[in-house]
Amino acid sequence: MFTFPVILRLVIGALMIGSVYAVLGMGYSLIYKATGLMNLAMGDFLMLGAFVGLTFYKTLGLNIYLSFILTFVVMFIVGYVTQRYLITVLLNKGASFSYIILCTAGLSMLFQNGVQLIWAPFTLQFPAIFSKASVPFLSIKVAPENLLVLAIATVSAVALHFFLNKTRFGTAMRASALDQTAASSVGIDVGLTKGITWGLSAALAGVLGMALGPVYGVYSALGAMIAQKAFAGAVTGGYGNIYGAVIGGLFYGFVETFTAAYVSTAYKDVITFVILIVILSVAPNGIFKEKVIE
Amino acid sequence: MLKIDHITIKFGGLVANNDVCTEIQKGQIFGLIGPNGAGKTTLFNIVSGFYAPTDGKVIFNGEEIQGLPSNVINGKGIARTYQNINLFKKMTVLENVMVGCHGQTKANLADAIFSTKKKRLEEEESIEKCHEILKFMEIDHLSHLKASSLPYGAQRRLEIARAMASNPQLLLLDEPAAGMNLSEKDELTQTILKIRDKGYTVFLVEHNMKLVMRVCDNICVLNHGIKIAEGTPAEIQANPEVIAAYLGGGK
Amino acid sequence: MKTFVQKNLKAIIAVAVLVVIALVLAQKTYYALIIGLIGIYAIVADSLDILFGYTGQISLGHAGLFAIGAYVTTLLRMRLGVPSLVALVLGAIVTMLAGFLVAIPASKLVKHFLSLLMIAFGQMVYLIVNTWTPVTGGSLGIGEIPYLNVFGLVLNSNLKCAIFIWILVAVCMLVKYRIINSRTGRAFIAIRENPVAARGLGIDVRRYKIMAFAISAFLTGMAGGLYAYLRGFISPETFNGTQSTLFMTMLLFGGITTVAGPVIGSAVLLLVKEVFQSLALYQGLIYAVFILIILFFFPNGAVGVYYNMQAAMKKKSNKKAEEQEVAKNA
Amino acid sequence: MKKLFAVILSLAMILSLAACGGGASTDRSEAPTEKPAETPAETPDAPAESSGDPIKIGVYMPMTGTNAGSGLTEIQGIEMAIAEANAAGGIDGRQLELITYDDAGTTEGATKAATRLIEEDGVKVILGSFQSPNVLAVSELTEKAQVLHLGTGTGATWTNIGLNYTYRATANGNLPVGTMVEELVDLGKKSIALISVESDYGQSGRSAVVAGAEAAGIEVKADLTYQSADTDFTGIIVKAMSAGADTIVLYGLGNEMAMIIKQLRQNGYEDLIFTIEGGANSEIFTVAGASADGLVFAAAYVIPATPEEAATPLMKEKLTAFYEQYGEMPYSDTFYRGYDQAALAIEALKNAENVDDGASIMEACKALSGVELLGGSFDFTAGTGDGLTATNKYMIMDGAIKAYDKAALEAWEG
Repeated sequence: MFTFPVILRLVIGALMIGSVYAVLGMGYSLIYKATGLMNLAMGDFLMLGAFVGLTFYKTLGLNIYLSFILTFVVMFIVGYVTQRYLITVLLNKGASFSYIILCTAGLSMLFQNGVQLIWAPFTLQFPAIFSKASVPFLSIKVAPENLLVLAIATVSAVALHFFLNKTRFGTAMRASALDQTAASSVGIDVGLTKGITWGLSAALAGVLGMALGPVYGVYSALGAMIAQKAFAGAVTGGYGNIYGAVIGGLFYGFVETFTAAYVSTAYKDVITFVILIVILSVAPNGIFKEKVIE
Repeated sequence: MLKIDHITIKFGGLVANNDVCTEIQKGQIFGLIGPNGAGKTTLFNIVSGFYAPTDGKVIFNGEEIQGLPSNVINGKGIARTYQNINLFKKMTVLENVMVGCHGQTKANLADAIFSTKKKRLEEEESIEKCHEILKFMEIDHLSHLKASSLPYGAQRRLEIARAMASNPQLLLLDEPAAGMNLSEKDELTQTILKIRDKGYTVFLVEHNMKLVMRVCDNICVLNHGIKIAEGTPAEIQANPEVIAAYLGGGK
Repeated sequence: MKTFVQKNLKAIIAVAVLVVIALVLAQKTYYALIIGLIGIYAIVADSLDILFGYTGQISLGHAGLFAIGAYVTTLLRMRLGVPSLVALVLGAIVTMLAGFLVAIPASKLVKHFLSLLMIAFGQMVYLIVNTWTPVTGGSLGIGEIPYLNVFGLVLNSNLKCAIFIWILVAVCMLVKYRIINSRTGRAFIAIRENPVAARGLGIDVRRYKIMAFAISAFLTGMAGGLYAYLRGFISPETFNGTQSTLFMTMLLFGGITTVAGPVIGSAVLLLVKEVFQSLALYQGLIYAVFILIILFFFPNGAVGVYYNMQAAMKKKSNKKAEEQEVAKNA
Repeated sequence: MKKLFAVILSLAMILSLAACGGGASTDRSEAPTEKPAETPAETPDAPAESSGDPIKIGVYMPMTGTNAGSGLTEIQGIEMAIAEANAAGGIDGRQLELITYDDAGTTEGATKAATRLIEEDGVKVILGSFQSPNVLAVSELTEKAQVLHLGTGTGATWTNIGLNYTYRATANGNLPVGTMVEELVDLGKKSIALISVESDYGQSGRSAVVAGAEAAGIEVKADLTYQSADTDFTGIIVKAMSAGADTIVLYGLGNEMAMIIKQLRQNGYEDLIFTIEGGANSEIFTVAGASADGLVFAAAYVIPATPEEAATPLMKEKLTAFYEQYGEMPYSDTFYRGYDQAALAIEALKNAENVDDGASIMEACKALSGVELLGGSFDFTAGTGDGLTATNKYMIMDGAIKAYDKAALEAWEG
């Protein structure tokens, strides 16, 4: 059980699922960074993206790149609308933090049940994006879709880094997160910035969902467990810190895979949650000691 | 009563208080003044337990209290008000002051659930005591209103009343006159004097010179975290360094 | 101070009316079952009100505590033959200890981190209950749970069990009222309103937060035990994540920091679940829309709406009084 | 304070007085340790049936949640059988009326639905869902209310336990296990690595496979379980593959099993995979696709690609009728189970002396034997609650379900 190829296969498996948690974790940290909020419907943005992508790619038969772009746009709009017309309305009514969380929990139920009615209550097949079923990667065979997810993870991490630090809009987003009143006094349209942040993270989750479609099939509960691990990763890495989310996501990918292989497959998730609770009690600001946004 | 002994505190590179020493006698009104950013509120927060100093001691009635959590320090007899008002908005005026009595009362959870005689007696006593304090602060007629619905001046007085409810020996007032109009300031001056006459020792941080000079027995002046002067109001007004600090914008 | 009854007379009448209607319907075991469940969920909502409504600590993992109460009580009763009432109390005490343990890290955390901790706790309990087959029967659950035997009276029907539950609901409401109107209660509210100021007045914030968790866990554990006795069958999927969201929604719909709020909230939400039973495919959707409507249009819950109406009426009557006065001395 | 306590306690007293007066019926059988005097179970207070009234048949099925797909398909099977019976004049001229409730896949939902069917609707027969814990929970109620209850779960937990009113309208989960073990022996497998899902279905199946394998002298080298919400199985796959067993046996349902098959192939596992009727589930194709080749399983019945490939003429006839009505093949084999359970209920109602008496309907069902339906020939006279004894062997080759063919499998393995 401890030979090199076995360990290698475990490492690659951990990388694959870890990068899924990392990408979704970035979405969590982005939303927290820009709006100080939390979104329990992140997993459902991912699932919705899978269904939307499936409609473009399979039902409408568009080519894969166009489907990806259209899914990105549609999910961006969904994220933007959720923030501008749902969350902001609640905030203006003076709703407290817990009401926002429950609103996103309600949204999550809305998406999961809505999807069952609009599309189907059972698993839909997402046709393979790539011709070959498996591709050699570091001497073992891996599904190309997993490599796609790995690519999406690295690309979006780098892109987000540049976007947040180098572009004008990115700085505006960080400013409005740090101090809303100061940012708006300097002329930043804070409402727009927040809407775009939600739009971006929803689009990111949607594209990720579309990439996972062929691997896991498209069904209403696709995003549920993934979202919890991604949220745990984002917080463990230092909530609000993009690199923290990537590190945290990979961390839980490895914890999960190696616990299953060497400790117990049945209690894999229990152990993962125990580790999360320990980390939350000992170092809530996470590895990167991210400042808690009050 | 309170001895501040070589208190220094650094936030990253910034030295907010640098080797500050001073002392407050019992029954005195002690003023702490200085330009903005002089480290007044930081020193205040160290005394009331919100910050632990990098080094130096705070000795209260002979006991070191620096670094203790603020609820323990309150237990020892130090209560404070806040620069921006920290009232319990959704509670009534009376309830706010009743929370102040928390340290002095003993009824625990079991007393509450079985509503024991001890609890009921204690409740009546504290209600009486709170009404007395509210009368003393002349806001007893508002006792059933929500704290948030009070006018600004009354909210300030409520905060002081709430602090007095935990019968402190030392009362820390953090810029009580901030945002008050002239008549409210005069009333405040009378109130502070009345408090001192009742036996409390007052430690006052304030920008309003008129109030400070009229009320304080002793004054300490901070600038850039360093104590530059100490003494009676008359001495301080004449002290060139103090004038320079205020007029010349510091060194 | 006005006693509990005068102050909340209207709330008590509302609850009493609810109970009388329940009695009329209760002849049928199906309705008795629903009434019993409403009582159980009301107790949980009440306990959540102490933790969230009054102390401001959100919990999205209360189904975990509910499960611990149900399973511990059942296992004590069936595996160790402990008398049913003792098993119920012990179950609640064990849940209180669990609540206490969770509270140690939880009381240090706020908002996001507290929510994540409680979500993780709820998931962990659910997975353990679902996987630890030798003890909890795993996903097969545990059936044939014997009836509750209260001092010799065997509650062998849904109706009798429902009555016992509603007596406990009344006791819980009284306990909550008494805790809130005491020194401890004021400490809870102070912590919710402004923890910094509360600590400055000598309140050990962490200790009281932990106490709030322990009280809430005790009552939720007791409700879990009652659930096991009422249903006679417990299995993991009744204690999953959506159940925790359901508890919070019941509290919010009923209206936090109110006497009758939790009872009304659990009654309405359960009835919505039953009424839309036939529209099966749309049930989940209706539920989700229902939550969103509550959040957007009834932010302070049904009881809040009642108070708003009351306030509006008072304003109108004051305006009328003023007009009369103006008219009189004009 | 005292006033409040008095008010609430008095309220509670009135309630309990009314309750004793009301003489509510006992709801659950009392555990042996505390046997109170058994109050006579009242027959449900449904209005007396006149000859012309429709005969009500109740159904509880998962219509929402992750199992909705199979639930809705089973209802299609039930509706087809009921429609045929009504077209043929119903029973002694009385039409059959279906009342369906969603149990959302939970035991709480199932017992609430069943109580409602018994109490409110006074149904004569209850057709249960394919989830065994729900059938087990409801069997307590139907036993008390003396209402015939036909379940379609395959978990072995609710037959052979002395129930009179609960019968199984499909194959007992342990049956295909025996047939699968025969396939293992037939293909010369000496040891297996077992992967099963942490659910009622998975665990009852797991114990049956372990028992069957040991009886046939096959060593169980690894015995691993996973959670049904998992999506990544790298850990469990690596553990199973390095257990050094001849082959891997999967015991699961739905798309997570298909995911395991796909990820096994991706991780380079080229040998055969054995499973039970999970292999007949269409999700194997939607998720696993081509990597499902080399899957060997045993099941009562299978949904073929087209009606023509059906195994028996009766299956062909029903699948064609389904295809004409819905324009596609059934989503899962629960379609057969739905048809069979409704057909068995109709047979029992036809043979019952008094259609309005639960006990006589039960006796009629107990006496049923040689009833040729989609699952095979049903015979309940043994009194165990199980009606089927035989199941068939299948395999997946070239992306389609085919009859078990040893030579083709050995060729594929070679």
